[in-house]
Order: sequence, then C-alpha cells, then structure tokens
Amino acid sequence: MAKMTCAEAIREALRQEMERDDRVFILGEDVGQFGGCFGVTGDLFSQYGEERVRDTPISETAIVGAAVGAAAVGMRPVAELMFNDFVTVSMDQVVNQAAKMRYMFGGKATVPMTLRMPYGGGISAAAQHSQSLEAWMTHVPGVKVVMPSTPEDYAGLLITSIRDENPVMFFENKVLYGMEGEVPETIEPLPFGKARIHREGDDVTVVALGGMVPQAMAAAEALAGDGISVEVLDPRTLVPLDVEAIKASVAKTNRLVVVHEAVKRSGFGAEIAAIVADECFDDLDAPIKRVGALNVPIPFNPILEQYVVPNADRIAKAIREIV
Amino acid sequence: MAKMTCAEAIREALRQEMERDDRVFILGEDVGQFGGCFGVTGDLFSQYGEERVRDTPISETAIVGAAVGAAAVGMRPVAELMFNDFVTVSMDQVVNQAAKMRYMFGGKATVPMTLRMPYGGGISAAAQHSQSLEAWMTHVPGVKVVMPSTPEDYAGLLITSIRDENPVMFFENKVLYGMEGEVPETIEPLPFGKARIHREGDDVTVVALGGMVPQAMAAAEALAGDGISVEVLDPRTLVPLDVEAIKASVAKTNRLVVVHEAVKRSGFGAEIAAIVADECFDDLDAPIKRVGALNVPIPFNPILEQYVVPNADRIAKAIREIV
Amino acid sequence: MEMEKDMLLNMYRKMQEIRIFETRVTELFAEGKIPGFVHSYLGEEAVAVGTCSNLKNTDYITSTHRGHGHLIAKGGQLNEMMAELYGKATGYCKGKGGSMHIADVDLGILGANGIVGGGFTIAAGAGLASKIQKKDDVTVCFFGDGASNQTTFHEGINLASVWDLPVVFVCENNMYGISLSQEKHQKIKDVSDRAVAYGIPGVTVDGNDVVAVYEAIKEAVKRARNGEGPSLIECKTYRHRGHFEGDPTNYRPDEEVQQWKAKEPIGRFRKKLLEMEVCEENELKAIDEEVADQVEKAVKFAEESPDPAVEEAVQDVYTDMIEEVWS
Amino acid sequence: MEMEKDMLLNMYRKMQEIRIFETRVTELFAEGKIPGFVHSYLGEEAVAVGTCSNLKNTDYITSTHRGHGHLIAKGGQLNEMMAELYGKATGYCKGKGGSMHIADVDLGILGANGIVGGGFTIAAGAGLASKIQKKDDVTVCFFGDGASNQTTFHEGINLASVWDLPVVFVCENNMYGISLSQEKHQKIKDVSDRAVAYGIPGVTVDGNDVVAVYEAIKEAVKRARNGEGPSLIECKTYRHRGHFEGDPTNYRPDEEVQQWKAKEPIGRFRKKLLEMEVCEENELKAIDEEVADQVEKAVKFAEESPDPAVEEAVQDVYTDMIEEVWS
Ligand SMILES: Cc1ncc(C[n+]2csc(CCOP(=O)(O)OP(=O)(O)O)c2C)c(N)n1
Ligand SMILES: Cc1ncc(C[n+]2csc(CCOP(=O)(O)OP(=O)(O)O)c2C)c(N)n1
Ligand SMILES: [Mg+2]
Ligand SMILES: [Mg+2]
Repeated sequence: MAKMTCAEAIREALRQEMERDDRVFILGEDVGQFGGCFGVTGDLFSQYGEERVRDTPISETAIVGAAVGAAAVGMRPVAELMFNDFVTVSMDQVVNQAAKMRYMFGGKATVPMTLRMPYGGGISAAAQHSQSLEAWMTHVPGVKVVMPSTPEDYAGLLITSIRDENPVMFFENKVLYGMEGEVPETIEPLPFGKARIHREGDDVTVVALGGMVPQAMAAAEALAGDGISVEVLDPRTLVPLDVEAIKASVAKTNRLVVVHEAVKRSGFGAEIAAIVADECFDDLDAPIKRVGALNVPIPFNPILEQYVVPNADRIAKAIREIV
Repeated sequence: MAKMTCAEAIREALRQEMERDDRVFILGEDVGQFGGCFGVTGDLFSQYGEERVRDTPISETAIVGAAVGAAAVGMRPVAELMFNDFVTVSMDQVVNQAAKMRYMFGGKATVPMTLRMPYGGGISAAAQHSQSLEAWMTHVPGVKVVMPSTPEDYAGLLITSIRDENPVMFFENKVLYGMEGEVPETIEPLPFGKARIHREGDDVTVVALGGMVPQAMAAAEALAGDGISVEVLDPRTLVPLDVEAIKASVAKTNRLVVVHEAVKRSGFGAEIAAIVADECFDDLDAPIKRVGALNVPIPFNPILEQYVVPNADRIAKAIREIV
Repeated sequence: MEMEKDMLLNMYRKMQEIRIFETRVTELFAEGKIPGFVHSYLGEEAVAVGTCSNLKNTDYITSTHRGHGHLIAKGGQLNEMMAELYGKATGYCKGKGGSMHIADVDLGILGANGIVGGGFTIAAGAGLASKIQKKDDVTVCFFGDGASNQTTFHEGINLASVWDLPVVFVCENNMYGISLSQEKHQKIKDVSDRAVAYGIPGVTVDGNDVVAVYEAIKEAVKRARNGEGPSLIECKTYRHRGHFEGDPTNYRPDEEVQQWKAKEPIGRFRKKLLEMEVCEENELKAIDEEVADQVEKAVKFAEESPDPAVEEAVQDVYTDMIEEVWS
Repeated sequence: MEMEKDMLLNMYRKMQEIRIFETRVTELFAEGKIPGFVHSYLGEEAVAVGTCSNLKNTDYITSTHRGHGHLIAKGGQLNEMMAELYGKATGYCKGKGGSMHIADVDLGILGANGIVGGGFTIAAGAGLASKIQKKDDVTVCFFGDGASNQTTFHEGINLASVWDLPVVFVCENNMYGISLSQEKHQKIKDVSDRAVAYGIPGVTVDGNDVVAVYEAIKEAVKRARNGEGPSLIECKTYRHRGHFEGDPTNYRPDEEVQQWKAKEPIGRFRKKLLEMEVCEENELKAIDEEVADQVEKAVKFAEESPDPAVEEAVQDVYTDMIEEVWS
C-alpha cells in the first residue's frame, strides 16, 4: 500500500493501464506538458509522450467525438474534460453517439471509452465551473456512471472503467483531489455496482455520493455523540447501482437520507429516494430526506457558495428530522 | 371557442403574440416557407415575413445562443429545435448561458426567451429522434419547464411562456400535435405552477406528464369498470411544480403512480416520487410506482418501440399493483 | 479515363445498385412497408461510388441520414440493408436502427447518423486510431452542405488538420439542407473554401461525374495514407427526391429539378462508357438486370424475415448489463 | 495619426486604467484577497482600448474569461469591478459572478464568460436584435486564439454572416490557449484567414499598436453600422502573465516573453504620443497619477464593502420565483 491523494491515485491508475495496454491513450486540454488543469495527468506526458498523452485544441465536441470514433475502431481512449460543466459542449457526442451506437447498430459496435470529468464547488469558481452534473448522465441509457470518494476507489474504479467495453462517465470531485488515503501498489480493478459501507449504523441510512461522503462521515461522527447511529453508504457507481445494498441497509435502519452536491431538484438523490419509496415501502418508518445544493446556480462569493452547497451540518440536520 | 389540434393551437398562440408584441420573433430550421418539420409554424412566414419568421442554418448552437443574446437586449425570441434530441448541440447555450446569465450578473439581465422542443416516440424515428429530455432541464436552475397535454393548455401556456421574463423550455409531444380540442378564440395566458386535474378519483393519484396524459386517462377509464377510481393529475409545468396540488391529491387517495414517456431512471417521475416520499409520508398507504420508458435507447422497429414506451396498459398494471 | 474496364463496370454496377435499390425503397415507403423516415440518395450516386471506389475494406466511412448510397458503395449487402429498413430481425441492426442508423462496423461503415454533422468528430477519432496504430487505413466522412454549418464540422476538421489525421471530408453539396438553399445558409458558394480555415487542401468537383469524383478523392486518399493529413472535397450534386419521402418540395423551382435531372450521373456515365467503347450496351444491360434481380431478392428477403422478438428491445444497451424489464 | 488629442489621451488613460488595475489585482490575488480564478489582461491593453474607442454607449460587447480590460475599455467602473472581484455586495454582480462573469448590461457589456467561446452566438443574437429593431448599434465579440477552435466560433460567425448582422468579431491572438501554442491547436498562422469560410472581411493587425487596432476596428464598425455585415479582426498580442494567476508558465520560453514585453503597448504608445508631440510628458504623468489614485480608491471601496447577505444566494435565479431555502 502507498499513501496518495485522489489525484495521484487517478494518475497511478492511468499509468498502470497505459503500461498494461497500449490501446489506452489520453486526450484533453492541457493534459500534456502542463499536466492537467488540476494536475491529474502530471508526468504522464514525459513518460508516454505526445502520441499517447494528447493535448487537444479547446474543442470539447472534438475531444469526446474523437474518443467515440477511436473507441469504436479498437482503441481505449481516456478523455478529460477540464470541468464537467463543459460537457454541455459535447452532450451530443456523449448522448446521441457514444451511448447509443451499440444499440442502434444492433449490438455490432463497442465503444470502450472513459470520460473523466471534475465536478463540484468549493473553489469559488462560480456558476459555470462548479456544477455536479452526474444526474443527467444517469438518465442516458448506454453509459455507465462512476463517482468514487476515496483514493483507493478512484484508482480501482478507473481501472475498471478503462477496461469496460462501454462508455463510462467518470466523475471526479475537485475538493477530494487533495484527500489522502492508502492505495495498493498494484491497483486491482474494483467491481461496478457494489456499494461501500463506510460506516455501519442502525438508526438511519445515509446514501452519500462522491464528495459528500466525507461530509456524511463527519455528520455521522457528530451525531454518534448524541447516540444516533448512522450508516453511511457510498454507492460508488450510479449506473449500475447497488440497489440491493441500499435495500438491505434501509431494511436494517428503516430510515433514509440521500446526499449529493448536485442541486436537489431532479438530482440522482430523487432516483434513489424513488426506488426506496417503491421497493422498500414497508421498511420505512419515516419520510425520506434528500440533501442537495439549493436549486440555484453556484455563486462566486465563498460565503454564498458555502450556503448553497451541502455540508455535514445540513446532513446532520436532515438526519435529526427523521430519527 | 374553436376546435383545433395542438399544433394549430401552438401556431395560433404564436400568431396572437406576434400580433400583440413586435418584439416576438421566431427562429429555427425550416420554420419559414416550409412551415416547420411538424408543420407547427405553418403559414406564419407568409403572414410575418422572413424578418420575424427566420429560417436558420442547421446550427442549434447558434439558434439558441442567438436567442439568448437577442433576449438579453430586449427581444422575445421563440426558438424551435426540430427535435428535442438536438438540444444536445445547444446544451451550453441553455445551461451555462440562458439559465445562469441573470444570476451570474447579480439580477441585472433578463432573458425572456422560449425554446420549443418536440419530444417523444411513436413515429419510428429511432434513438436519436424520439427522446423525452425534460428531466435534464428540471435539473437546471434558471429555466422554467413547461409540458402541456391539451390544445388549450398548449396555447395558454405558450402565451405565458413568451410573456415570461425568464428562459422557458417548452416541450411539445409529437403524437399530441394531431390531437384536437377546444381553444378560446382569444387565447388567455394560463398560469405556471397550476396543475390540472383531468379526472377526479379516490383510490389512486396518477401524475402524468405531457403525452402520457391521454394514456393515463385511458387507463383510468379501463379501471373504472373494475371499480377502481383514479385521479389523473397533469402538472402542466414541471418548474415551477404545483406541489400543493399533488400533495392534496395524495392526501385524498393515499396512493401515487407517476407516469412519463422519458426513460424511468432519473426521469422527472423520480423527483415527484421523492417529494411525496418526503412530504406526504404519513398519507401514503402503498409504495409509489413509477411508469416510464425502459432504460434503453428507443428502437426503430415499431413493435419494439411500443414495447419500450409506456402506454395505458402499463399504467393500469402499475395502478393495480398498489390498489 | 485510364481506368481498368473492370473497375469502371464495377462503378457502373454500384451506381445502379443504389439507383434501383433507392427507387424500390421510395415505392415500398409509399406502400407503407417501411416505417420512419427515408432520405433518398437518388441522383447523388456518383459521389458515394466515386469516393468508395478508392477505399479498401479496412478503410472507414462515416455516413449520414442520407446514407443508403454510402453503405452500398462501401460494400453493404442489399439483403441486410433492406431488412433493416423494414425493421426486421435479419437487418444490419436487428431492426433497432432503421434507415438513419444502418452500420456495418466489419465493413468499416461506422454508421449512418441521425444527427446532422454527427460523423465529423467520429471520423477524426477513427483516423486518430489508425494513426496511433500506425495503420494505413483512411477514413472518409460524408456530409451535406447543410452539415457544413454544424459545430462538429469545425471542431472535427480542425482536429484532423492539426494532428494530420488520415481523413477525407467529402461534402455532398446538393444545394439544400431540407428547404433551405445554400445561399440562405451560408455566404460562400463553394464549401471547399472552408479548407482554408484549417490549412488543408480544398477541391470542388462535379459530383455527378463519377470519374471526376474518383480522381479527386484518389488524390486526397493518397495524401491521407501518406500521413499528410486531411482534405476537403466538395462534390456538387442534387437530390432528385424531396428531403425525405413525403416532402412536398415547395421550396425549389421545377426548372431547377429538370436541369439537374438532365445532368444525372448514371445516364451520363453509361453514355460515356459506350462512347469510349469501354463496353457494349448488352454488358450494361446484363448488369442492370442482375442488379434489379438482386434488389428484388432483397425485398423478398426483407418481407419474409421476422420482426425481432420484443425481448430484443433490452439487449445491446451495454455489452454486459441487461436493463430492467417491465415489472 | 489624425486623431484628436482628447481621444488619444483618453485611449492612453484607458490603457493605464487597465494596466494599473490589473497590476493591483495580481498583487491582491497573491495576498489572498480575491477568491477564485483571475486571468490577467496585462499586455493586451491595446486590443480592448483600440476596439472600444470606436463604440457608443449603446453598442454591445461580449467578453471572455480574460475580461477586465474589455469592461474597463467599454466604460466599466473600477469600484464596482474591484468589489466584484472581491465578491462583495457592492460589486457589479453583487458578488455572485466574480472575475469570470462581470457584466453591466446598461453599458452594453453582455458579460465576461467562463465558457470559452460563449460570446459568439450571444453576440450574433444581440446583433440580430439591433437589426430587427432597426437600430444602428454594433456588437463586438472578443475572443481568443484558442476560442477560434470552438463550436460557437463557427456557428456564431456563420449566422452573423448569412444574415449580415452588425457584429465585429475581435480575436485577441495571444498565441496560447492556456499551455497550448497556436501551432499546436491550429494549422493556420492567422486566425483572420477563417473569414474566408464565411465570406466576410478578415484582417490581421498588430494588437500591441492601439492606433492600428483602432483603425482596423473603425472600418469593421462602419461596415457593420451600414448593414454590410460582420468582419473578423485579429489582433496579435501577448499576455504578460500566465494563463491564470498561479500558472507556472513552464510551456513558453523566457526569450519569447522578453521579446513581447519589449513590444508592450503602453510604453510604445506613450513614446509615440511624445515623439509626435501630441502632449507633454507631464500630462501623461498626471493621467498616471489620477488613474493610480482611482485604482486605490477602488481597492478601498472593495475592502470596505460588505459581503452579500446569505439570503442573496437564492435571489435572482428567476425574475419572479424564489427557489426553496434550507428546510
Ligand atoms: C443536429 C441536427 N439538426 C437538425 C436535424 C434535422 N435534419 C435532418 S437532415 C437535415 C438537412 C441536412 O442537410 P444537408 O447536410 O445538406 O444534407 P442533405 O439532407 O441535403 O443530404 C436536417 C436539418 C438533424 N437530424 N440533426
Ligand atoms: C468550453 C470551455 N473549455 C475549456 C475551458 C477552460 N479554459 C479557460 S480559458 C482557456 C484558454 C482560452 O484560450 P484563448 O481563447 O486563446 O484565450 P486566452 O486565455 O489566451 O485569452 C481554457 C481552455 C473553458 N473555460 N471553457
Ligand atoms: Mg444538402
Ligand atoms: Mg489565447
């Protein structure tokens, strides 16, 4: 095991896959010598050169479209968008091309590409650079959606994403980039569709996504002092979703809070709540609570931003409402 | 009152607003002499000429972006996308520009534009021309989302959309275009955020969106024979949403089924279900059911398409599961 | 014409395959046999055939909503094609794609595309793969005059240009994007002028002259295979039918249609073959008959094929996950 | 230089406003006073000032992530600008926008934009509005060399061109998009070559010569006001700082930076003004001092201004709806 940040873990996973499989290559803006806007690709350029770590023009449409084309003919591109907010410029390539190609062609195409996208607030980057857009992607049949929260999971799930034969939307949290944790020297792929229980508890299940996992853990810790036992479940992948794990947890705790950084309205929390309201109705002893960002664009001023985006206090407050 | 189809009702609303307010103009592909891909703009070109009914190049990015710019400086553009599936090419203009301009500028901009988008299947148009993408838009703070189901509502809500000072996403169902109904000669604006109860009932509430309203009505009719009394509620606008009406109905029936044509996963049905699972928990006597398209792209073959998209039978089946 | 007889007759045959196939498709559509949209390639046969006659099996093409001609020219099988238009289980896409999404990845056909301009960046990506893999394969991206105003035109060609990717961008300028004539959708007369914006060669040819198309593409393909990067070739042509079957075509004058029909590519090529004594009339007639027969067989194949089983609807979304079915 | 002294001195003043404001901003950012990203306009002052000196109050501009210079040149107030960079309630956007989203619609400033290329189609829309309203207002769209590879460049300029909209597209070619030099992001040397693709005039000028910029834009603005449609003007310039404050700029050689700094626009213009005896040195000094004073006042204004109240966070999403607050 080695201690590394999430950003380093991602880079290590990229390195090991590039080493293992020469079909893997990277493309994106400033991913080369510059090392990536958040430093994630780092020294990969000096190791693999400009053929395999490709600096693109500022052309998100071309970045994703080229990844689709290259994947369809046998490569394994890993494309980086500088911010997930810019997927708006490549939505067609994701939604109408990557996601649907296999199906439209009657199963005769495979599109093994990974699209890495940093999301979330916390750095005063304002409305066009702070969104969390994973919910859109979960509404697109044909793509898988991954949203890890620890260095180990970033590494292992990125390996799985690259090896997957389908387009994978890989969401990376900007604030977590700097968070440290243990990662195996040789990174093993981690399975999609398997939740991780970060903390066991009996009174309430908190399903937290990505960057909200540490916040949920902090809330759980705080509430433990008051004798409230919180189970924190991180689904890790949204598509496929580990519905069984969520159901099992709710069957035990009989209460559910769902947390994500994306705006609350029509966030993926709604999907999880709706599944539980259908499939676990008899287990539920209390209303299902959702904690998400207020339904507003992310403001620039850090005080306003903190007010808009969820945190441990808000999660604790939501939990208290139902236990 | 006059009998007209939904398509005609939309055209009449456009005509009356163009007559009333010379800031209103139309832009889109083939909306001019051709009269629109689905014939909606019809003869408006011959009446108002090419300055106010503008045929654009095949450039969805420019269509929506130009609407944003024109709206920001005092016009009231009504832009048409030929299919809502092509909003993927203009997502940035909707999401990062139109929706956020006012907020980012501290309230100092207004963007009174309407974006009309046909959605849904039923015409064997396959995966890239049959989607129902309203849920994405409800996840974007700053836009309003309208989704009517009768000629009268299309007309009245379009008038309101055009007069609204904010960007409005106006979803039009392709199959409903041909459906007839009564529309007032002089169309009055209908309020946003007010649901319409199409049928009263005591045993179960069905919240149905857009093109699924007639299907829900058919299901209600079929079940009436078996003594099941179904209330059919059409929210008409998703943002703002008439939460009070939904709550009142669920308080009466204690059961909820939500229906839309969009794929089930992360559709707007999840949001409605999640709201009810939180705010009406004590009223609920049964699991909340959602009926949406299977989580697959829309297939070309009509038999497969019918299998994928919801209909009255499926709605009836879901209702039976909980009454 | 210093080309081999075989090659010339093959080009004639391919054009006739398209002509007869498409003619039959318009009839079948009118009879209600084919669901959805059909965009006929009638009149534009020389572009697909002149282009694809330069391609190997392992070369790639990206096609458009008006894609039947491209598929046939790249070697697509009439049976599977017709069956797909019918939405049958035996079709190229098992009935899931239809006219707008026919593909045969094994033949290098990366799909028709329902999104105007959908092919540009995919073609760049396929070219990129060939480059990284150090293969000499070339990708041809077909697109219309209307598509030259799409986002993807710009980003796709710029990427191919700056990375010297082996791609040939072939514009089928049929003078209209649905109802909008070229002068109403762009200020330029020749789409090939846009090559300047990317520092690549831009050429305009008579798109109804199959040999002219062949020669222009030949140059571009050579360049691409040599690692010298992409080119933009514009072929001026005309669609005989409306934008889609059912289009009233109230937007273009009758004389224009007549003028262009007089310049249609197959009759012209046929005349040339005979004038230049490449072959005898009866050789051409034999081809015509063979092709007509083949098309009828394809119709029969399609008609007799079964619809896909409804369970097929949930297959092929992913390679490894089956999405939930109705509860 | 047949221009009036007043005008020339005003141009000098505006450039100094930008220079001193931006210099101060880099310091304040380093001190941690300004949150978020800051993209400095230092070195590019002549482009904004040469351009906006042609504009009336009612003319529009669309700006970029590197927008401070555009705002000042179009008449933006330093107090409100600095306050916005600080995120204060008194800022142009009440602290909700910050550096990347400063706007003043009343001054015709349709916003800085955090999306590269975000301005192209908005500018076309503003131009369209002026045209429909039969006003003689012009819209200037500023953009970078990197932005010339975005989707919106193509669709926005094409639309403006085919509809003869009164828009001037002004490329600030500072030779880099973040770390990527122009030759790595496009094959062409002059972005203005892309004008050919839209059948509009394309001109390249020395972007560090404020008078040259002024003259080129003057022509383009005249054309636009006369209803003759858009132009594409490229101004070659250089950013003195990294892409954003904090950028290590490991991607460009020191000599290059030094060469360009030697050509920086304000010193050059100052020298010219004195050589041509437009004014005395002390007049310029007086301006320098006034501006420095103004900037310090702006800093003070910003520092002393309050943060917005948290309730502000839910205002201004819509004109008429307040979104729910924390339950
Ligand atoms: C992104 C997108 N916008 C609009 C359409 C609708 N549409 C289909 S074909 C077409 C015209 C295309 O014109 P052109 O590129 O010239 O090709 P042609 O049909 O003339 O062969 C349009 C507008 C679409 N399918 N995709
Ligand atoms: C759509 C989009 N892609 C990428 C970025 C990240 N980004 C911000 S500025 C920039 C470089 C812009 O280069 P250029 O247009 O030349 O302007 P300059 O910074 O040189 O003034 C990039 C890539 C963005 N903000 N928006
Ligand atoms: Mg065309
Ligand atoms: Mg630049």
